[in-house]
Amino acid sequence: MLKKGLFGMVLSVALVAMFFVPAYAAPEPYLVGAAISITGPGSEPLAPIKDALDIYFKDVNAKGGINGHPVKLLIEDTMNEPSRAATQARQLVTQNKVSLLILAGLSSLYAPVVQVAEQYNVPLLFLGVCPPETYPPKADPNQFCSTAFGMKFDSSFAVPFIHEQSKGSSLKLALEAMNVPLSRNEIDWAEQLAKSMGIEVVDKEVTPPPTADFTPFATKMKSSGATWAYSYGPWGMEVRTFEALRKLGWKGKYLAYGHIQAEDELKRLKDDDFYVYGTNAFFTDNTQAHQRIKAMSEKEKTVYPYTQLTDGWIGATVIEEVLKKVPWPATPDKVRESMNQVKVDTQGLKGGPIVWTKTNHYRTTGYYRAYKWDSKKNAVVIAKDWTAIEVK
Amino acid sequence: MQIIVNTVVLASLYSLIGCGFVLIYRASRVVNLAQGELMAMGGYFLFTVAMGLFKEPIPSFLVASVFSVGLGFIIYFFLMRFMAGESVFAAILSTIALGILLRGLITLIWTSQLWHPLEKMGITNASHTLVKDAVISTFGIVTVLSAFFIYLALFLCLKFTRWGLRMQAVGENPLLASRRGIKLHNYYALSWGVAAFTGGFAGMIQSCDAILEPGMVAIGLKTFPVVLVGGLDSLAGVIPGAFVVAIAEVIAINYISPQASEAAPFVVLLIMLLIRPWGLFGTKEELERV
Amino acid sequence: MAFASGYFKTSYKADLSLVETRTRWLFLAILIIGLICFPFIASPFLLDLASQVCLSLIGAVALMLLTGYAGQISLGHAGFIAAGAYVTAILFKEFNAPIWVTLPASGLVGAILGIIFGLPSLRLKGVYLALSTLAMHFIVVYMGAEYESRRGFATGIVIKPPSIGPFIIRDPLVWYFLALIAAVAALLFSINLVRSRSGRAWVAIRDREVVAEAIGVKVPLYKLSAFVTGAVMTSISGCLFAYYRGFVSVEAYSLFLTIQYVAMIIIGGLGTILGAVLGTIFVVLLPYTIDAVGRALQVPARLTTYMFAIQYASFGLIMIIFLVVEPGGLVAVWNRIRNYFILWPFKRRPMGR
Amino acid sequence: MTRNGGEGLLNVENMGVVYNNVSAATHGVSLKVYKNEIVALLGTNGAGKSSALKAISGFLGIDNARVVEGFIEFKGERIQNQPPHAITLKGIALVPEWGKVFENLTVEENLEVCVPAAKRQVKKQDIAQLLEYFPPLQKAKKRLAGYLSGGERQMLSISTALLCKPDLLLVDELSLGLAPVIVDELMGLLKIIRDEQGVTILLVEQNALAALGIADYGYVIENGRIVFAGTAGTLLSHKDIQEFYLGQADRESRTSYRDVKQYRRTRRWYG
Amino acid sequence: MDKPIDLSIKAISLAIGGLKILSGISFDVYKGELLALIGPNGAGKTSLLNCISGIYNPTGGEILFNGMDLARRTSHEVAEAGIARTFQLTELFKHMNVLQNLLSGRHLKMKSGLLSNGFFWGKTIKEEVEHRQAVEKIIEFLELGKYRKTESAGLPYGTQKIVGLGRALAMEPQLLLLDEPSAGMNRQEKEDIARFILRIKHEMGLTIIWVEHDMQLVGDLADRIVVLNFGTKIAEGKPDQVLSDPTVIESYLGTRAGAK
Repeated sequence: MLKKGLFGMVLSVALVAMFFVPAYAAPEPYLVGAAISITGPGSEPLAPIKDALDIYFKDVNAKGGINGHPVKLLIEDTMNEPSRAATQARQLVTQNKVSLLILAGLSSLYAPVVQVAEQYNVPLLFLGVCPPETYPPKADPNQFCSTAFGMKFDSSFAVPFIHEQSKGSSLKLALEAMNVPLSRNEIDWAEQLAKSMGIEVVDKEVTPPPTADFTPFATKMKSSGATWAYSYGPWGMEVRTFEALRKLGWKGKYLAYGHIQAEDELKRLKDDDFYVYGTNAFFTDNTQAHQRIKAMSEKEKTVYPYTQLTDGWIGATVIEEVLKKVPWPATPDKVRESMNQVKVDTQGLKGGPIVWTKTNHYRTTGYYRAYKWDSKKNAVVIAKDWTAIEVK
Repeated sequence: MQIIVNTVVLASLYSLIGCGFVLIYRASRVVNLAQGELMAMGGYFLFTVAMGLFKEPIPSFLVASVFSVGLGFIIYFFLMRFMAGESVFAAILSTIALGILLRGLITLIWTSQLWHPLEKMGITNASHTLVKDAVISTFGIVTVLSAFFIYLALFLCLKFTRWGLRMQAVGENPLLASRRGIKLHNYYALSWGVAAFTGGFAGMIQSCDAILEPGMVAIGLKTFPVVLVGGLDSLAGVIPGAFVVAIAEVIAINYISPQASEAAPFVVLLIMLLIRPWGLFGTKEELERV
Repeated sequence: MAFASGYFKTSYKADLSLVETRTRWLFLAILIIGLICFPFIASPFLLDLASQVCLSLIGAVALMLLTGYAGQISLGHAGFIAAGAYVTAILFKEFNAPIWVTLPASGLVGAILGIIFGLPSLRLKGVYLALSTLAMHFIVVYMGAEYESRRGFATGIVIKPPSIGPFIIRDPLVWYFLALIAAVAALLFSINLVRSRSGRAWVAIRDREVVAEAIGVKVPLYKLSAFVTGAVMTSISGCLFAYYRGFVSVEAYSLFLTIQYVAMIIIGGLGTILGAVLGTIFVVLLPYTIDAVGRALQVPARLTTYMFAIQYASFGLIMIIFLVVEPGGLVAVWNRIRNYFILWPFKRRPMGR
Repeated sequence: MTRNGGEGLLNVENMGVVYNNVSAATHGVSLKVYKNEIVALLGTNGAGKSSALKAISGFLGIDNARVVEGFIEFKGERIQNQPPHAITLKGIALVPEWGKVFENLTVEENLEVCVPAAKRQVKKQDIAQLLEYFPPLQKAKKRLAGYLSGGERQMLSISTALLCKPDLLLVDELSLGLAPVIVDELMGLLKIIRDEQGVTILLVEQNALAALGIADYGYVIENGRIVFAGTAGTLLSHKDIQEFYLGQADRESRTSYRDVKQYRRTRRWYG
Repeated sequence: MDKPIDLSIKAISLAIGGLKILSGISFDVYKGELLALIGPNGAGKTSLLNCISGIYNPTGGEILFNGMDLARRTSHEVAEAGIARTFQLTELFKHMNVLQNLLSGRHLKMKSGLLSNGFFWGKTIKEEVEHRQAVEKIIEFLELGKYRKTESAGLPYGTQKIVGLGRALAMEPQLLLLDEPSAGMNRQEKEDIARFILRIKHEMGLTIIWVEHDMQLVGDLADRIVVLNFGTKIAEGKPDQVLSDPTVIESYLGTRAGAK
């Protein structure tokens, strides 16, 4: 009995005490708050971002920081829960006084976190995925985006690419999206685009998020007689639909958006007709930046493999570039000011620099590249090199 | 034709997951909401074994099965044992908490990356043409066959062995069983072990046939419509239940709207509760028990 | 009564009063002053948490009435919250309706849903009822998702802060007091219910349905009324939550939300209003407490990914420990602590439960 | 004190059972059962006899109760607060009230289930041998136990308990809900079984008349205390027992319920 | 008997799951009388009580009470008609205290609705006070004063049964059904029960149907006795006459009782 009472008392005391533990008191560093989906459903493309940020800024701080000040990352795990993300964003802004907020989470987390950014007037940088509010002609003052994908631009590369690849043969296109806003909107746009280019769209599938078995969808796509399929959504859906199609004996070609897992997966699947496209260069390029990521990742023993760190690394480069132009002491306003006119050299990780202006918080030009597996060379090869898409 | 094959494979998968649920429910009247997590754990065990111990599929499957059974025992002895005699709601909540714990462990040990145990074992998932237009993958066949054999084995065990007989007795009247010298804990643990095995086995096959990711726990939600349509306490009912749910899902995908396929099993569940709440093969008395 | 060794009541009416002794009045006064002063000393983050506790409390008390008092198990609580939130969102988006329209409308839709959710309870109980309400939850959320995707609200529905007359409710301080008032109102309403005719009828149904009917309680009516009361309160909390958060999206109303509410009443202690209060505080604060512990441990950056996974798992673990170690819930812990201090410095505990 | 010249089997000494750490159900109950005896424990509902029974058979834990005082000794071994299956394996088998059987199993399966693992040598012929005592069961071997009549259920219940090869058979409220004729038959069977199989039997009964008909020794429990103890003959001839338990005192000599003590007027709470 | 008939049972039969429990039972209950229902276990006494109180709906026959047929009514309709009952095993609401248990018996007499309860305004307060007074009278009548605020699960067995009786009385019924009120009680408690039953009959003038096992109690108190066996009525009449009836002795009281 006494033990139980003690248990309760210790617990309640601990509960109360935890809230009065001073979190972070040191004022010197640049404070950057990040709400990242590290655990919880749908976190697999987002969790590696944390790894990349960690190793990048460890390196930066080891070299003396930015303008003589270290960068302190305050990372919270949203578990992909909207309310939790909102509370954490508020905590980062009001309690930890960060001057830049980062969000890497599913699209359902935008609204709550944007609210906080607006309320406290703090710039918000999206990593992973980002909302159309950052696009020109009128970008939201507080929202910025350095991510790989961008709604309505990705398919502007993908659909013409399919059109081009299928020259000379009949083209029947099947489309697939997951029933999450981003994926669905993009596929709707792709359908519109394809029709305007005279491509015959024979099937469009929208899969619910927790699908156990993609075979029914693949069956429908196959029976529609498609020669090409284009899938835009989480990697799991894209690749599982492809595998389901192959299991059913479908012989067509398949284009998917290349998420962070794409490079390793191309090597696993070894299928000549499986194409991926994206804005990041693969490690086959082996630029200096790639070598650095690989070396740092191996040194720091990151949780995720180095091939998945490019997105986060680019985000970190952007942050460094922004903070460099922020005079000490850093405030949200100064950071925003700096972000409104920044040009980030992506060092070969992308096809070109990321440029932000006052009215464009996405980038002025998007660069896309397509990859595929070449079984003759037994290697991943470029199917179409950097193609610039103007963002207007 | 292809649709029928797909439905059979899906139904086999559901019945594999569902039978563990029914076993636990029958033995201890505990509703296990962590069935999806047990399934995912099976997949992850297979992956670990395939990566670390053996490269061959059969020993990998065997060792992973042993791990699954062990997990079931551990869950029983470290958690569910204490929930005996608590309210229905508390027992449900504890299985939910167990699910959260297991999901956390999965992210902790295997991170949230996508894995492919098949690749580690160095085998491929080839397709076979059954009849014209109907194709089935190797692991699709494995799903159907293993569902068949596991059910056969369970039926034989429950019907003809001492253990089966006693399991039945424990489920029917634990007090009396315990008065006759039957060690309740052993039988409850056994039911958890077998449930973790059947669920885990489904997870192993699923991870080979598709992919291994934490999100696969969501399949576990389908268990409830499956078992309720069949009858909560009826092992035989799981199979028709699984078929009804799989068919409802396929129909929703093909003829209504793909998103409806998520809600369709639950609509089926509600209709069932409306017209025959004790399920196709369940016993009516069960309604009064819970 | 200067040297009264006890507190004697002189009328039946006095026996109905909620706060019985002077000491209790004193404690209550301290509590009220504390709650009023709290936002002026707390950080915005703590204020946010406090508002969340208050808003969640409405839903938790509602579930306590439904499950803890009337004994009707529900796993569809997130469905009610979603309903309230979606009614608010749809009315706001389609008709630009103000809060004094959306709030009662949420309540009304909640009432209708309560009847629908409650109908199975006339035939089913226990696990069956729980699973039927779970199914209802999926259907409600599915309808919300359909609306979202049909209308093309890409990333959830954003709702503007509500305004009463010329005042726009936006300030966290105002929200705190609003949430506090709403929570206290819900608490008082529930306490009154359970100590009068309807509450007694519910407890009668929970404890012994056959006997309840034999003393003249219309069992179906009271089961439905429990569902309706719970649903109305929960939908209203859903509406307030939607305004507070400023957005509505399907992902926020997953099964996990239901689990949290169920955890609140079970960890708090079934069958007591105090349990709902303690449980809500515990469950809402737990993840952030775990976060704080994680942060206080100062794990090297490399290991934080694992730390987050451990934090995720420990939510489940702590719930399990609670269920195993203290099935009576926080109320039982509270009573022990209270008895300890009441008796202090004497060691003998009273022969009570 | 030895009775029957037999050696002691069960010895309950000064046992106190407490529920929920609070309410005491028995205070200092002491009773002894010797080998080969039939002992009856008599009392009304709530007198504490079922608590005593649960304590002996290990079923207190389910009701959150414990033996807090005294001890229960079986074959010289302390068995209080042990789990039920352990006690069963030590050689105490319980025939529960209401003839509880596994209703969805057949009579035969009911019997097979109850063979404890430790005593596998019990074979089919043992079952057959046992069934000779109960001809109605033999006929109903393949039937589901749920369809048996009350008397047959009790027979099945007794035979399943006997299959555990107990040294001590606890019989709880055998007479409950059965016609007096069948009660007499069952009691007779119990006596035969005792004589032929050498089992010791502890009967826990409300129906004192039926129990004392076959018992060698009897205890009467009231308000959680043993108030009388003696041989069946002594008890049967005791005046109070006759009046309160056997209901056979003549109407003239006892007080009528119509002439009960005067009503005490208590003060109302407030005016 | 020339007293007016209060309740009339006509050819009641009941079968559950193919099992015949009651077959064609008929008898009348007169106003203000104490009618005891006896018979061996399983004879259908409690089932008959359940039929009257609406828990079971009999498969055939009529139960007439104040010109209303109760045979097809639900439990709460029967309660509304003015019939209260107690239960064999203690069936108190175990998490309520004695006061609340008794107040719950006033459910039908109270009229306040859900909203009024929730806001606890005028009507509800007035009603709560009013009915509290009524309940206090019952507490006084049954001498339960010291248990007023004790949770009923913690009460001694005998007291629980008396609270159950109190809850039935709180309904202010015309007809009271008692299901073995003295079961499992010792002599002292039985004397209390006897006293209460007599006072209820004389002071409140209620008609009582009383299922009982204790032949002494029945013999001493009952005005009339109906004996059931295997679902049929085998005797009816004054106590002396019924208890010496040879068929009753043979089928119920047992020959041994007389012999020894």
